Order: sequence, then C-alpha cells, then structure tokens
Amino acid sequence: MASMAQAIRMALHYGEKNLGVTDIFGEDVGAPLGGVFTATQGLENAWNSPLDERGIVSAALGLGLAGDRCVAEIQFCDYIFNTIDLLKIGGNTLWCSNGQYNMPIVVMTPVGAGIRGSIYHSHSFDAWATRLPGWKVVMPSNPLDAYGLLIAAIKDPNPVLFLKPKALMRVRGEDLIPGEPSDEKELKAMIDAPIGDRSKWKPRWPKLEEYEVPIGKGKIVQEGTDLSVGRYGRMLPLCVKAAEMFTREGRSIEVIDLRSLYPYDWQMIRGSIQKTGRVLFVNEDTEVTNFGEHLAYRATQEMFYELMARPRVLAGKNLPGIGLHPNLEEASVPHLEDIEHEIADILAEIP
Amino acid sequence: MASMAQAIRMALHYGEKNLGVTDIFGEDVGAPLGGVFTATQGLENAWNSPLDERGIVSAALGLGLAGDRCVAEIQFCDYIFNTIDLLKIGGNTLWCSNGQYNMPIVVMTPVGAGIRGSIYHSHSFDAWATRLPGWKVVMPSNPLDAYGLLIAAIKDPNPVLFLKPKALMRVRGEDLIPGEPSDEKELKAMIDAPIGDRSKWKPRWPKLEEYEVPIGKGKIVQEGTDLSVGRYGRMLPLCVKAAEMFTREGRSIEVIDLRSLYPYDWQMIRGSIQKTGRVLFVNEDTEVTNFGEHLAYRATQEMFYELMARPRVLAGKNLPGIGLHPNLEEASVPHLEDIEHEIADILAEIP
Amino acid sequence: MRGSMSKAKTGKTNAKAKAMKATVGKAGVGKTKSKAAAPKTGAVKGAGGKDRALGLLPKELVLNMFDLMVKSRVLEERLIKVYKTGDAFFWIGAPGEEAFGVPLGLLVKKGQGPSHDYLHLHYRGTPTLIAMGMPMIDSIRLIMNRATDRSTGGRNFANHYCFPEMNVVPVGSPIEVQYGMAVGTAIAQRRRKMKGEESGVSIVTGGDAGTAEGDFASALIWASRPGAELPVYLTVQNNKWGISTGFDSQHGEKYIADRGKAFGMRTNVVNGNDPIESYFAISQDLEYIRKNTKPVLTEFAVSRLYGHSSASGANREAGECPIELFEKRLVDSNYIRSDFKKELWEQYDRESREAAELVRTEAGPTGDTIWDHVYVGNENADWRKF
Amino acid sequence: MRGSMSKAKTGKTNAKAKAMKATVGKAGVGKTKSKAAAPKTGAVKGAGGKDRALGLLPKELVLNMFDLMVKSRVLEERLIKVYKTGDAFFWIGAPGEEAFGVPLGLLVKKGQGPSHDYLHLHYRGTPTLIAMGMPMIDSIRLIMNRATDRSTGGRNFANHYCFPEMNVVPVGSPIEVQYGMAVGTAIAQRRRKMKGEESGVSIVTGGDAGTAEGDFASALIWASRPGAELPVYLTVQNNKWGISTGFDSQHGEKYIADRGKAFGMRTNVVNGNDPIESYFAISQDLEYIRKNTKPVLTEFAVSRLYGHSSASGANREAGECPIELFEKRLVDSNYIRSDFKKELWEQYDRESREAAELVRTEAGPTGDTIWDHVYVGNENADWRKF
Ligand SMILES: Cc1ncc(C[n+]2csc(CCOP(=O)(O)OP(=O)(O)O)c2C)c(N)n1
Ligand SMILES: Cc1ncc(C[n+]2csc(CCOP(=O)(O)OP(=O)(O)O)c2C)c(N)n1
Ligand SMILES: [Mg+2]
Ligand SMILES: [Mg+2]
Repeated sequence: MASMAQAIRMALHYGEKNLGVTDIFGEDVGAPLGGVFTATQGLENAWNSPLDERGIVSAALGLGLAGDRCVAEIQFCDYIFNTIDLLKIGGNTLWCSNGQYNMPIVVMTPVGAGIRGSIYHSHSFDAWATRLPGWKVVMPSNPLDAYGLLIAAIKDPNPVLFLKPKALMRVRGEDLIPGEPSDEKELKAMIDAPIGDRSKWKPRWPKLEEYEVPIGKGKIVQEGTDLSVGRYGRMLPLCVKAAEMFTREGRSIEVIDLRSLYPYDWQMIRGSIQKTGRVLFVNEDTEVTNFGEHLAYRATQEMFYELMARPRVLAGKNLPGIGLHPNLEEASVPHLEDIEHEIADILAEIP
Repeated sequence: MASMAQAIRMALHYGEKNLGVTDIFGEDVGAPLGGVFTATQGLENAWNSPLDERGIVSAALGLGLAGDRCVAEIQFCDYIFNTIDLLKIGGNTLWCSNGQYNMPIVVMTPVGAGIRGSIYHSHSFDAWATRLPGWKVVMPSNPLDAYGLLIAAIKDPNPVLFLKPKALMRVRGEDLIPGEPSDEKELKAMIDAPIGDRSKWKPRWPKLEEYEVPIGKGKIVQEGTDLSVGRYGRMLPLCVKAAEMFTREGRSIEVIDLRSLYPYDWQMIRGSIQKTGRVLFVNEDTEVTNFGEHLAYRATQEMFYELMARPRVLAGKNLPGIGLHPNLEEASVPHLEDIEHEIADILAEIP
Repeated sequence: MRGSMSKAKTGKTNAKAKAMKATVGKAGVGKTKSKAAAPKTGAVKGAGGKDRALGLLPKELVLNMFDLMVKSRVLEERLIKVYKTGDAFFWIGAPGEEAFGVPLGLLVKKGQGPSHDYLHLHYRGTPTLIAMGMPMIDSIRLIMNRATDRSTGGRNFANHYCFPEMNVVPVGSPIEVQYGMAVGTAIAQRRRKMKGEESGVSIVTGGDAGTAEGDFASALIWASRPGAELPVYLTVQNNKWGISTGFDSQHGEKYIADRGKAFGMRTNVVNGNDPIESYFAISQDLEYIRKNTKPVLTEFAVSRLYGHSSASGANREAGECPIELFEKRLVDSNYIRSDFKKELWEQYDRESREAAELVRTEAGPTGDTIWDHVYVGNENADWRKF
Repeated sequence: MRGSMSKAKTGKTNAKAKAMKATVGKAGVGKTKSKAAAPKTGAVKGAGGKDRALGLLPKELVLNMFDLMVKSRVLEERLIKVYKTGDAFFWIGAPGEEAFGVPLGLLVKKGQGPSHDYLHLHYRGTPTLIAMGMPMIDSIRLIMNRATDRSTGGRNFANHYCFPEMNVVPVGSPIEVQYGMAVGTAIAQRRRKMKGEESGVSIVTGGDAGTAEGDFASALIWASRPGAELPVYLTVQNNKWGISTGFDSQHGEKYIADRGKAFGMRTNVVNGNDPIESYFAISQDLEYIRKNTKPVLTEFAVSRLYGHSSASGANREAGECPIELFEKRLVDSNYIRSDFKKELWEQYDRESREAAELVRTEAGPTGDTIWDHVYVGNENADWRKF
C-alpha cells in the first residue's frame, strides 16, 4: 500500500497530467529533494522556490488570478504564519471582486506534532484555517483519502488548504489507490527517487484513475452507539485505538473522520450525536478559540435537550509551543491515554 | 470628559514620564499627525516608522529583548495579519528561552467595524489574539478603562496586545481620568494638536496620576438577574442599550465588560451565570472558531446542569470581509436589534 | 518606438477632435472609449516647436494624452465632490499621477488572460483606467457603493477597481502585496512565452512608502531568478509621502530604483510629471520586457495634489501639477489654445456630474447579498446550512 | 586594527599553550574559557613566513583561533554522534563556518544589556559561542534536551542557544526574523549612544537562502533611516545552499552584499573560510559601526560540511574545510607541527565525550513543567485556573 507521501505524489501527478496543474512549487519541492517528506518527487511541474513563504503564497495568488492551477507548498505550517494576510486575500478575492475573479489554488502544508519536531515543527493549523472564510480546508487521515481529497482540491474552483498530518506521511493505508500496483515494493521501485545521484532518474507512474473524496463529506470510520468521536488527521489512529479498547469492554464508540474542516459534514456529525447522545471532539491545535469548540458549541445549540452528556473537546494545551523532550510533547498534545480518559469520563456522565 | 483617543494619549504620556516608555512608534504615529486617530499626538518619544508592519513588530521584539519598554502601533488591525509569526515569537520568547528573556512590550491596534471602514478597516482581532499564548490581551470600552488598562499593559513584564475599538476612539467617557481637568475644552486646548501648522506646538499635559485597571479583571457594568451578557470593546454601548430596553419591559439583564480577553475574569462570568442561568456572549469577530465559543463552551462544561438556556454567542458572520455599504456592514456584524433579538430569544427559552 | 518617433516628426497641425481621440498605431493598443464630443484644440501651429520632446511623439497622441489626463482629473475631482457632499464614505485617488498613469494605460496590451498584460494596480489607478477606456460612471458607482458597482458590488472603497476583461485584477487596500501577485501572473506569462504562445507582461504599480514592506524586495528576488526571469514591470510612483510621513525621513535610498541593481535588473528613474518622458520610458521598458522576458524596475516622480485621501481632507495642496505643466507646454508650442483646457474640463465635468446624478438614483446592495461570492457559483458557505 | 597589526609583526615564536589561550589585548574582548589543558603547538619557527596575512595578527591570537575552530568542530561532531547514537532527535549546526564564527566570537564586546553587543544568531552559532567561552556541555545538554539545558529547558533543538549574560538572545527556527529583531536592539543601543552612554552593536547572522525573505530587506531599510542609522552588523553566511536548493538557482544577485549599496551602506564580501581575512573584516566593520553609528552589511563565503542537518543524514560531504586549510597554513608557516591538530582534537574529543556521558545521566524535564514561563514569574496562564 502507498504511504500518504506517495499518495499525494500520485494525486499531483494525476493533477499535472489530467487536471491542468501547471506549477507545484515551494521550498525544496523540486528536484533533487522533491519535498522534505518526498511528496513531490519526480513530478514534471515541481520546482524549487526562493526561501520566502510570502513570495510562495503571493505567486500562487497570481497564478490563480491568471486562471492557472497550481499547488503551492509551505514546508511546515509552522512557517505559514507570516502569510495570514495573503491567505485572507486568497479567501476574499472572489468576494471582493463581486464574483469576478475566482482563486483556484491549492496550498498544502504539513501540520501537527508527533515527529519530535520541537517548537517549530509541531504547530497545528486547523483552528487557524477555519478562521479563513473563502477557503475550503481539508485534512486526510489515510493515503486513499489524501489522494481523493487532493484531486478534489485541485478541481475545486475555490482556494483549498490541504493540511498534511506530518506524522502520518510515511504511514501506509489499507486501501489501494485506483491504479496503484498491489505490490508495495513495485510501487516503490516505480515512483520513489533513489538514494544518491538522482539526476538521471525518472519515475514510472502507474496508470492512475480519478478518485475524488468530495469536499465537505466526512466518513464514519467505525460505527457505534454509545458515544461519537469527531476528529481529523493524526488523531484518527489514536481515536480508533481508543475506541477498540472500549469495544473490548463492551462499549460501542462511533468514530467520525471529518476529512473536511470547512465546509464540514454537519449532517453526519449531527446524525451520529443524535444516535449516541454523547460526543468528544479531538484535535491537537491549541484549545482556546479552537475549532472543536465551534463544533461543541453547535452541538449544544442544536441538541441541548437531546444530549446525555456535555459535548467535550480534547485539544492541545494552550501553550506557546510544543517542547522537544517527549515528556513535554506528551503533556502538550492529546495522546492515547488522554483520549481514553475523556471517553471514559463522558460515558460515565449521568444526565 | 476625555475621548478614548485622548485617554490613550495621556496614558502614553504617563508611561513615558513615569514608567520608562522609550519608544512609541508605528506608521504616522509621530509628528505631525500623531496617529490616524490622534492617540499619539504630542508625545516626546513618538516617532514615525517605515511603512512595514513586520519591521514594526520585529523592532518591538528587539526593544523588548533589550529590556526597554515600548508601545508599537499597527495602524489598523487589518494590517497585522502579516505579522502573526512575529506575534507568536513575542508570545513564546520567555517560554522558549526557559524563562530567561521576557518580552515587556505593548502592541496596540485599532479593531472592529462601525466607521464605514469597508473591507480593510473593519477587521476584528479578538478571536485571533486569544490564539496567541504568552500574550495578554485587553480591550477597553471607555476612556477611563483605556487609560487604566494601557498603564497596566505598560507595567506588565509580559507582551500585551491592546485592542482599540476604533468606533469608540472619539467617544467621551463618563468618568474623569485621575488628573484630567473637568472642562472638556480645557483638556482639548492643552493636549489636542492644532489644525494647520503644528511645528511649534507643544502640549501642556495635566498632572496625571497612576491608575491601573488590573489585567484579568472584568467589570459588571449593569447588574441584573435574568440573563448575563458578556462582551468587550465596541459592543458595550449596544449591549447596555439593549439591556435598558429590557429593563423597561421589566426584565433584568446583567452586562459584563470583560476588558481582558486573556487572562479573562472567569470568576466574574461564572458568578454571573450562576445567578442568572442564561448567558449571551457578544463580539464582532467572525463566528467560526470564535473566542465567544470558547467562553460558551466553558460555561457549558462547568454549568451544564445549572443553565436555564443554552449559552449563546452572537458574533460577526463568517464572511471574507465586511462590505462598505451600510446594508452590508449591518448584515455582517451584530447591531442593536440583533442583540435584542438574541436576548429575547434566550429569555424565552424554557428549560 | 523609433518608428513612431520619426512618424511623429511629420505630425500634422490643426489636429481635429477626431485625431485627438485616435490611438497611436504602433506603440499603443489601448483605445480611449470616451464618448464625450471633444472640443476643438484650436491649435494654430504645431510639431512641438522649441519643445523638441513634444515633437517626438505623434501630435494626435500628445493631444490624446492631454485629453485623458484632464478627463482623469475631472473624474477624481468629481469623486471628491461626491465624498464632500456626503454621498460617499471615503475617497482615495490619483490627482497628480496623470502624467504617469495615462501613458501607461495607452501602452498596455489590453485584453483578458495571460496573453495580454496584467495590471496589478494600487488605489491610484484612475488615470490608467481612463486611458484604457473605463467609463467614468464605473468609478462613480464604486465610490458610491451601489449594487451596480461592477468592481466590488458596493463592498469596497473608491479606486478599488476590478475589470477582468482588461486584466485589471482586484485592487486591494493592503500595501505592496500586489508586487508578489504580479510575480504570479508573470510566471503564468513566462510559461506561455517559453512555449512560443502569445503572452503579455505583468505590470504593477505602488507608492514609495510601501517599498519598505518586504514584499517589494521579495518581488525583486522572484523576478530575477536565473533562467526564470519574469516579464514583470515593477513600477513605483514616488510622491515622497506615505500619508503624513515624508519619504526622506524613512528611506536612506537616493532612488528606490537603485535597489534593482544588485539583481542585475534594468532600472530607471523618470519624471512622472512629464507625460512625454513617461510615455517613452514606459514604452521602452515594455518593449525590453516583451523582447527579453526580463523584469524592469522604474521609479516615477509624481505629485500628490489632494493629500493622501479624504481622511486628510481631500483638499488641494501645494505641488507640481502635471496637467498645468503639460498645458503650458502645449499652449507654448501652439498645440492648443489657452482656453482649450477649460472647455475640455467643462465638458468632462458635465459628463461626470450627469453620471453622479444617475448613480445617486441607483440602489445599494441589499443585506442578503453578503453571502454571495464566498464560493464560486454561490455554493453555500454559511455553516448554519451545512 | 592598525595597532594590533603592527604588534602582530613582532609575534613570538614557540607560542606556549598558555599563549594560545590568551586573548588579543586590543581588538578582542572575548575570552575562551576552555578548561582543557591544551597540547603544545610544537611550533619551531614563526611570524607567518611567506604567509604574510598570517603575520599581520599576533601569533597567540592566530593559534587561539585555530584552537577554538578545532574545539567547535569537535563539539559539532560530538553532537552528530549523539544524534546518530539515538540520544538526540535532531541535529543542526555549524561545521564549515568556524573561520567566520570564531573571529566573530572573539571580537564581540561581551556582556549583558545594551551597553554590550547583542548576538542575534541563527542555528549555526556554535563557533561564535565557543569563542565566547560557552562550555561544551551547554551545547550537549541542549541537543539532549535535558532539564539542565539552560538555553531552552529541553524545549528546543540543537544550536538554539540562549545566554542572556552574553547577550545571546534566543536562537529561533524561523528563518530571517532575527534581522528585524536586531534592528530593535540596535534602536535601544543607538538611543544610549546618542545620550553619550556606553553602548554596543547588534550583530546578526543568517544564511544565504534566507535573504529571500522580506525581513532581510526590511532590516536594510530600518538600519539606514536618515538621521537614525543603526549600529547594526548585518552578516550573511553564504554556503550556497538552502537545504537542497542551490543559491544560484534562485538568486540573480552576484553578491547578496550588493543589496546594501542602494542604501548607501558599507558592504563587503569576505572569504569566510579564511579566519585571518574574516578577523580583519569583522574587526574593521565593528570599528566602523562603533565609530559612526551606521550599519554594515557583510557577506561571508562559508562551507556546509555535514549537509543541512540530520534530516539529510549529517554525513561529511565535499567542500572546502576551513580548518584543514588553516592547519596547512599554520604548518607551512611553522606555527604548529603537523601532528598538533590531532592532539588538540583528541583532547577536545575526550572533553566532549565525557560531557556527553555526564549529560546522559541527567534527567529530562518533566511534563508538569510545560506551563512554566508562559508568563513572567510563572503567573498562571492556564485558563482552567482563571
Ligand atoms: C499593509 C498596509 N499597511 C498600512 C496601510 C495604511 N495605509 C494606506 S496608504 C498608506 C501610505 C502609502 O504610501 P505610499 O506607499 O507612498 O503610497 P501613496 O499613498 O503615497 O501613493 C498607508 C500607511 C495599508 N493600506 N496597508
Ligand atoms: C521561515 C522559515 N521557512 C522555512 C524554514 C525551513 N528551513 C530551515 S533551514 C532552511 C534553509 C536555510 O538556508 P540558508 O538561509 O541558506 O541557511 P543555511 O541553512 O544554509 O545556513 C529552511 C528552508 C524555516 N526554518 N523558517
Ligand atoms: Mg507615497
Ligand atoms: Mg545557505
């Protein structure tokens, strides 16, 4: 099975071959490195930019104005924070121009902790991203969704932020990408750049097929009846694990992968909460003015009298950063025991 | 009575005379203009900077590292969004340096709609600001609080964001600032720069006294028993008006001015909600991933079984901007009728 | 340019109104679409006389520039009146930048998409757009934020134009970000050029104070990447002010344009109050960019005649007026009679007043339109309806 | 410098270990605090011989620089070993920048507060800090994120130093923002200088690729405001790489330093692999800044010998090694014997190994410390407790 990095690479290849993607660019995105997570190796239209995030986003905006399709990368979302004004422009161009100029661009960036990235390779961007009206925001938790969401993002005529959970970039999925050879090694031999001299290397791409995960649609990863857990990105494997633990104890936890943060799949979330009466939203961005609070707030508004327990949010501590030492990182972002503890707590609540 | 602009000016004067403020700077902050809202007229240490927000915040950070006290201005918060990374650094310097370097700076910036400022002079920053751990965030709603909060901000050894509700900058208060002459005209003659040639003008400052509004402390602006309204900045006059309307109808609305957004006065909010059982949080920043949602979320967590109605948030619509035409602005940010409508709705809710 | 220069030397006397409206065949592609029947120039002799520079351009072009400069100024003064009579909340615009803006507008390769020139303007673009044929009423609808305002639908300030059919991308308020976006459209144009396709130049304008923002420097870097040089025309209009802050108080550079030199970039400093000098400079710069697919950075000295914006009163202030200077030259060289400008002025004034009166009767956008155009095709963006 | 130059010409032969450790009286204020008992240089003759540049500096200083360069390299190689044996999550550092960093560290006016020099370093500051007397163990505690790590308390990456008593402000990961912050400390210093108070210079370092960020240009603007010129030393270490991206593929500038010229700024391009040339350049630049209260921009050509960071393997790569080059000169000029470096190396290697072993026994920070230092004095910052 492909890793998420390979899946993204294949979606971008599909994009440049079939969807008119003209430019895939950012710091170290082109040859020889092909991206710090190898997600842009071997692509025809991938190129290295100057070390200048503002320049990267600005160039993407200009390409969008010209009607071209591009995918721009910010190497780590930790370094996207000097471009918020430009992202706001990305989100308001159609609106300010009275519908005359759309902004068909994709900006992708790795997010989250989990790789011992210390203060500046552990930031999250989901709460921030949901404060950028005009953008669509997606975040896959497995390679197939990454493939399908990226293709959907490229096709979308609006600006789309594609958040890559960096701790999952090397994790393999459980489903084949349409066109992917079933042998992992074969895929590797075809599309992974070799160690050492790459100047003569060319990838051999599998015959990929279009596969779209519609933006705005979540997915029930595990059905259950006692409690709903809404999450996205890296928090998935943890939530699934936690849910399994409770299944063994005879409880039934429903796990929802939001996949899209904006627009979000309220119908699915709402349906699930109506079934279970209890909900936990998990993410790793800082907890104050957090997107999970929006979802919890909405759940409270719409289901106040149906809820069996307070809608709960488990997120990153409201700290200036995530420390390098494992003791620090673990105390700062949700980990398995935290999730289990929250679930147990909510299940124990008696209305 | 002093306007908020005059109050800020007096606090800054007090700061440079008594609290060691060495630099008050930003675009058009120095002579001859003294700030686009005249809040920095006549100050000894006020100077004009290059047109470069990143440079302004960076310079403030450097001054803070050198241990100097400065007050830096971003002309409109609409133009602060290219500095979020720098603000993050402001908030994490102490933490990253293991407590070795504090960052005793103040950044002030006008926020909010209400002056027909169109898309780029109507932004809010409160929700964003509460996502900057390490900063303290304050926002006055009247001149005396502006004076007291700014003095507290200057004295605080941590970085403080001082948000100025721009629609209130010219509004006069009801309380004298300690040392302020009681005659409005006299104050004007003393500290307002003349129209025309100012090159020889010098202000005559009143003998001001220190007055501090402690950061983290809210204020009950109007006591009541039926519902609590928590707000800050420009939304104050509106909420007070709305509350008065309901008083006439025999209802009793408690209005809380948060004044500090972080740290916030939870004890006061909590006490009020426990008394009334109903709460509405009002602000004008966009509504998704909004600070009001955090407060509502917390109210739900801690008082789920005491609440008589769902905690409600009334905020700006989740739009890419605020349009210039009054029809557009009024449809985008809360106005009096919206607040009245929400209050009526919450009061009508029967548990 | 050489072609049109020598042609210019044969320029006819007694230019007719029709001639005034014509475009210069070689250099310019822009056409003025003004419908006003222009008064006669009343010129008695011509071809520049002692003013040799004047004689280097076709007389029709010279007169057309004058006409458009006056028209632009009249429009701006109309906008100021609209503001002062309370029919607008805010004015910002370009009085004093006509001698730069009009030639630019005439020299643009006008049209839609990367095969034409892009215009990344800031909030002082009226002269350029008037030269490109924008009807006055479009500008008035914008400042009066009517539903009929094509550019922004009543959402944004005066001079925040947007006209996709002329590649005028949305003018924004944030200073200097247009330079980075111009890099983006120029990347699209370079790609086409390299494939042998028709392509244009990305033209960007901005003020002097704004060059302190890092985005200006960023554009210099991106425009001059070795082997990937961009067809981008970086211009700066130096009026020596940023609101209340003097250029010399903040900038150690003698010329902003010098900053291009470290990048091996062609640079110029031009008297932007002289339309003839500006015309030649812009024309040659654009020709260089089109031919070499390389950037140019040119600084134009201009005036700011009504202060920064309505926030500072929008009153006439001291300063060299490019129109007065040009008028004097034209009168001295017998291109126009001394009462010509007044007539022209009155005619455009009437046109603009009538437009303002019409716009006053038009409706503003309704509150329920706020959710329009958040997403393409009005796809729902309101979370309440997800 | 002239003084020390002529003094240098009288440099003694047979420099003793003690002499090697001495600082140069005039130019340098930094003292190396290394406790290792240095091996003898074993030099037989001296004073530079044919290598005239060598002879321009006091021999003790020359040998001290060599000693510190070796020490810095040994430390970096230790850090790499610590990483490779799994005792650290990440390495980034300065092998290849010693010939620039060590002279800089020796020339700093060391101390705390604006009356001394500030150091706004990036993540390749080890040589400078070793020259300023940082004990090796501080660097090892940092990379092993122990609770004993003074700089960050186990929170940040290798080479992210912070030493307030030496005005070493926190090294951050975000590229280029240190240039803007150096402007800030320099404003504080200029103010003192103008009042006739004791004041220092703000020194900033950074890579070549990072100069593409707008913040670099912003610092040029702010440093050269007329009448408010800043005592700031803007340096760039040009190793021709930004991770995997070659400088020449992104930058049209021949020299980055040329960008200062438009601002009337003193600029230099220096061979940063030559410690003698670097020493003179830095010394003269700092003297100029102290005397004139004006900025200088100097570019140093340096090497990147172990790749960008551990992310690219941290293996020795091709490239000019400043230590090898310097060693050869010193041997050729009979300053040291050919086996001298090896001895020195082994001694520092031992010191660093022992330090690493000690650090390995030290505890990491505990999870409950995460709320420490959000606010001064550990004022509560956790909203749960408001
Ligand atoms: C990023 C940003 N910061 C501040 C402002 C507020 N502002 C509007 S115009 C202006 C001055 C611009 O001066 P200059 O660039 O010289 O252009 P000019 O107005 O003189 O043509 C300022 C500070 C803004 N619009 N955008
Ligand atoms: C703002 C920002 N963007 C991206 C990065 C990721 N990054 C770390 S080092 C580096 C390359 C820096 O190159 P250069 O400035 O030449 O310094 P060098 O590492 O070569 O010394 C990049 C892109 C970062 N740390 N900060
Ligand atoms: Mg200007
Ligand atoms: Mg480099």
